[in-house]
Amino acid sequence: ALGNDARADELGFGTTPTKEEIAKIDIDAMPDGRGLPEGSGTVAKGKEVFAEKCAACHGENLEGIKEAGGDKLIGGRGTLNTAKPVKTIESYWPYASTVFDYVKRAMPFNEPGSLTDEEIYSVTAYILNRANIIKEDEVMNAETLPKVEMPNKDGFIPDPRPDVRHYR
Amino acid sequence: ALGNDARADELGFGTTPTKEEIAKIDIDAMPDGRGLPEGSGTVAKGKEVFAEKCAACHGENLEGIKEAGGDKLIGGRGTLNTAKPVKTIESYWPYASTVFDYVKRAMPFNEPGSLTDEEIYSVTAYILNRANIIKEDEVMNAETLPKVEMPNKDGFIPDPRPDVRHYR
Amino acid sequence: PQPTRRSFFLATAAAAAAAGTLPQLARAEAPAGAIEFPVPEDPTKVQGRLTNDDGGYGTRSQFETEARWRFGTATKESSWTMTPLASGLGIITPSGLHFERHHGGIPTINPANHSLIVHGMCDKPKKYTMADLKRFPSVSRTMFIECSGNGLTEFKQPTLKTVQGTHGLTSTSEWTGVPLSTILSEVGIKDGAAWILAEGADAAVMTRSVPMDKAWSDAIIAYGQNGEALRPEQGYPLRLLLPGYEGNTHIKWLRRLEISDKPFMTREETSKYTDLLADGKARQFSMTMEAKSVITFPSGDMKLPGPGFYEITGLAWSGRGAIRDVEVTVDGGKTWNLASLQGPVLPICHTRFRFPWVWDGKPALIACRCSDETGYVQPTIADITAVRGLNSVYHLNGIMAWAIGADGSVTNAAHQV
Amino acid sequence: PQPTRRSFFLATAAAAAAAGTLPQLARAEAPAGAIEFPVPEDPTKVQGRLTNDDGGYGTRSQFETEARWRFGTATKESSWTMTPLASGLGIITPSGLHFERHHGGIPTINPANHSLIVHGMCDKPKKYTMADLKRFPSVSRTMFIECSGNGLTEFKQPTLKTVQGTHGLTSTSEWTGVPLSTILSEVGIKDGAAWILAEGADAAVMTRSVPMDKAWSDAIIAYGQNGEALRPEQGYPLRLLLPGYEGNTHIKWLRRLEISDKPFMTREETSKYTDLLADGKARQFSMTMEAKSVITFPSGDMKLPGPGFYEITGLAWSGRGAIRDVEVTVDGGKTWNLASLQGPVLPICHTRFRFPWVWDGKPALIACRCSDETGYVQPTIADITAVRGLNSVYHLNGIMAWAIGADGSVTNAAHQV
Ligand code: HEC
Ligand code: HEC
Ligand SMILES: [Ca+2]
Ligand SMILES: [Ca+2]
Ligand SMILES: [Ca+2]
Ligand SMILES: [Ca+2]
Ligand SMILES: [Ca+2]
Ligand SMILES: [Ca+2]
Ligand SMILES: [Co+2]
Ligand SMILES: [Co+2]
Repeated sequence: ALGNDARADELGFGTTPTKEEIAKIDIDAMPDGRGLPEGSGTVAKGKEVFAEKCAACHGENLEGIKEAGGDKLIGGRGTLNTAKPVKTIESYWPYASTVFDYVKRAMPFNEPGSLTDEEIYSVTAYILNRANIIKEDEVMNAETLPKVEMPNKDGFIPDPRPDVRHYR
Repeated sequence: ALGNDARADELGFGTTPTKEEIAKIDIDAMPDGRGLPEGSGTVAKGKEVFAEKCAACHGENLEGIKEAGGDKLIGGRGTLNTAKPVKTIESYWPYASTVFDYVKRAMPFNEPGSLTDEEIYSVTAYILNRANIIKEDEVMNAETLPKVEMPNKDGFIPDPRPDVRHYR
Repeated sequence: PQPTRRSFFLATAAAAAAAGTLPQLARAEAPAGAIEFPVPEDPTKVQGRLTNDDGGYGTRSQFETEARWRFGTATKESSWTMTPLASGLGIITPSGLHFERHHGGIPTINPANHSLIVHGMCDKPKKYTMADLKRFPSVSRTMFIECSGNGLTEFKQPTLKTVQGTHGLTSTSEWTGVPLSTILSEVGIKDGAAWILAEGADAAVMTRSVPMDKAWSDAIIAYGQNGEALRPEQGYPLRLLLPGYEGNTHIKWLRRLEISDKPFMTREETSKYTDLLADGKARQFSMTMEAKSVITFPSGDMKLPGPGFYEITGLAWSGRGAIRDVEVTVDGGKTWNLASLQGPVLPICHTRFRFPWVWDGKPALIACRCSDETGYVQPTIADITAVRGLNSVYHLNGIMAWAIGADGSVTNAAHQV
Repeated sequence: PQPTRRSFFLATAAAAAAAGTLPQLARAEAPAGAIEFPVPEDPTKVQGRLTNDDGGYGTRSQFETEARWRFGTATKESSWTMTPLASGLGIITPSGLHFERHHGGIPTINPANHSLIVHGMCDKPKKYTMADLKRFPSVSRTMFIECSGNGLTEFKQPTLKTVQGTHGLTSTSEWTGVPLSTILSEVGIKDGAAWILAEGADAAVMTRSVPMDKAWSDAIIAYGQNGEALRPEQGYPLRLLLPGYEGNTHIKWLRRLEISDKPFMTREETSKYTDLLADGKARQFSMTMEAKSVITFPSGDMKLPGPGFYEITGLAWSGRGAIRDVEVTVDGGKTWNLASLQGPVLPICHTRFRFPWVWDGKPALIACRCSDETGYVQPTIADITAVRGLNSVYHLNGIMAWAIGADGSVTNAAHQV
């Protein structure tokens, strides 16, 4: 439609991305499992991956290494309502999918995006096992991971602010 | 006065400059002669100064040298109301003081502020003489320079804008 | 593997020397953002630098030294820098001094190879090149962005010395881009869509979930900052702007928007950027930056030369709209006086306030508090921690105070007003 | 005797190479204002540049190339550069791209050695250091400065190709400084004072006479620009601002104000910056920049890729106050349509306008005209030359038109609307 009322219409710039173009960057994983890729991983394999690709920054016992900036990944249960809360995957993270999602996009820090999906499932399984969230023989994949119940799954509430209500 | 009403008072920051401090930078010369320094200059001396310090950029005949950026300084009388107006000291400038003032502050372009007051009076005299505004034997100083009548002294009018009066 | 500022300058001097054009170096090195030029004894007696010999894009004076300050995180890839608010003037932050928060360093992106893909719960997924995006109607808005971690060191006690450290994670620019609503109309949003994942093209592939109503209301896909392209540190070539939301949500180097029914629960909105309360529960999606203000002059680590008149000045801002008023106290909160606001007072924008003061030379406690157009009044830090406890990291918008000693020295007096 | 941009860069590369840190150079040289960094194939797979390795003051992207353009005057000391308006966004001009007009180059001034002396017809002459001036109450104002020579090539016929050439002698910044009225109060003006000489500390020792009523009303002695110190090209460390007056009067590197009863009749207000009429008389002290507007997109030397939707955009400004409206024609002046104005619309400030347009692919003549809060409507160039003749150099604020060819090419069509 020509003429200056065309703004009401669709402008239509841009192109239609191919499925492959979308798939290549549609890397997120959601709590209900949407976005999780095929493949699977084991705790045993994850132990190897972790030792080789993660331990240098996060510590052999997942305790974190301050100087490397690698966060502590496990522990801290029961500390959230104390004066010294320890926030880790184990104590704080509400969804297991976030471990897969974040490792896939950002870890290992020195080689982001370098792991295979199998390695990511595995290292996720390993961390969750070391966090006493899944058993040693549990296999992580698009079906099992969303079913993992995280200790702090009910730990989040919506934002009630303004919570200090001084009004004029 | 302390208290937040002090803004109505004088704040008093800054210091009082000495007479010398002011004199050092109070270099302007006004049409009525205020600001013109002691000393004087002749056309003859000005001819020498011009040849040595000005001609390279303004031309031996004060005709201007385009590539040097040095303006044409004389000529152009009677052209202001034509299709090719030639604006020079001779044809356009309303006050002789401006020649002294400008040369003192900005010329010679490659060594601004390097001339003595005598040199400036002299080169001013020389330009005015070449412009057929003063005679060859006239001496320029704080008394004579303001009395020089420039050809275009009545050439300027106040700004009447808005001169195109389309209003809504 | 990049030339540092230092190697950059030294090399310049060396090359100039080689070319026989070495300027008289007054000092070893010009500050970042400047080039060292010789300083003539009398600038009226020699011609100055040649016009446009800077290549047509100027630099600041070699005598200006303020710089962003990096918080000492373990890595320089995941780190942040703070704007030197103390030297700020007016409301615009110079683009070179805009605060930063990176999680994977600053990517260098060729805009010709960059695109934004919009997909998910929509009728027509789209891929936009930068040229495509610039075809759409555009909008500009002068607006602050504040990191919700601004002030995190001050929750429990006064910690950092300067206002740059306590408040420097906020900056204001004039941003330009395409309203996100235009793009949502173009792709045709499906029923039930409620959240959008915004994703960056940096090494952290940074992601946040954005509520759909925010996306429709005032979000902007920005390519411009202060009259030119975004700066690399601010997301060049493309950044999502969510006016009034915490800085982390303004995804930089934006490459993807996925429309969904649910939030994506990314690491940045679960592990980070959630507000842990005393009872162990944590608030999530606490997006809005509430009204806040701070005195930038006089401020920490300065020294007043002596009693007399000073213009107290600072900034106020609110993620909920325009600042309505700013009050200043010079007696530790006993009395509060209205400051004058520099116009135009824009919604969701730094607002400069000024207040005349005559210091009598005795110890003084100064502070400011603002209110915004919703009527909300900036609370004290104690008010906030009374409700939220001491374990929160984000969203500290409490009143900041500075103590002035009899010797004119200014120190952090957070919690004292 | 200064390092050029080119030697600057080449040296950097050489030094980086020497240090074994040579980035993969995609091109020989980064544009002015940028540093060349290596471009990774996939920025999500490698960490980006380290935070604050730029020394705490950032630079623009190496992919942004717009620059000021120098008009080919005989010398580079007395010359001018024009702002690349075509790539501008919003209303702020990046400080590095602010237009310039120098008469003696750009002096390098150490602010510690700079002072302003105020003297003449006053009770208490004063000398102010920069520190003194910063003690006074300050004010900020976002405002355009336009050289009255802007457009001088277009009086008789269309001449320059781009909007940078035809209109680039105008820029907008947020300026900060001391109201001149404050200083006048401090020194105590004597009866009969009517003019002030403002004088710069550059090699031209630039001077203009300023009417006393302007000095009292809204003049500012500015030390700040866009949130930081003035840029050297804009008068660092001190500049006089006379809102709405021609740019030449905004004396840079300000060192002296002399109060007098009469104007000083300096070269810049007699030989130059006077408007010669057809009858040989010349207007003097024609200070105000009248309402003006120009379309910056599409504009000269661009090429539209094909028929379809375009957002026409541009700038409007008036030295007499706020812009009231901007109209756009796409049919050579037959019909005019209101454009939308980007808020806030500030007095004496660039105002961004936008107008949606669907180009049918046929040759078109587009133009804009504005009106300001006084009701004054921007005239045609013919209107102006009908009154003033063709010998004026300054103050051309007539309507500018662009012709769009069937092939999408855009050319200067001044005088055609
Ligand atoms: C070279 C150092 C390094 C290596 C190797 C590394 N990490 Fe990290 N990791 C980091 C840093 C630094 C962060 C914090 C990044 C940030 O906050 O921006 C981090 C954060 C994390 C987090 C988020 C923690 C939280 O509480 O939010 C997880 C999970 C994680 N890493 C897992 C891994 C895994 C799994 C690997 C190996 C596959 C790995 N990391 C390898 C340095 C490293
Ligand atoms: C190295 C070149 C150079 C030299 C030497 C030089 N000038 Fe100039 N002169 C210029 C330039 C360039 C301009 C224009 C400057 C501008 O417009 O910013 C100029 C302008 C002038 C003007 C103003 C003309 C007008 O129409 O506005 C006068 C008068 C003048 N010069 C006089 C002198 C005198 C007298 C001397 C010697 C004492 C001198 N000049 C030496 C280059 C030079
Ligand atoms: Ca997805
Ligand atoms: Ca004088
Ligand atoms: Ca500074
Ligand atoms: Ca939050
Ligand atoms: Ca650009
Ligand atoms: Ca004029
Ligand atoms: Co309370
Ligand atoms: Co008419």
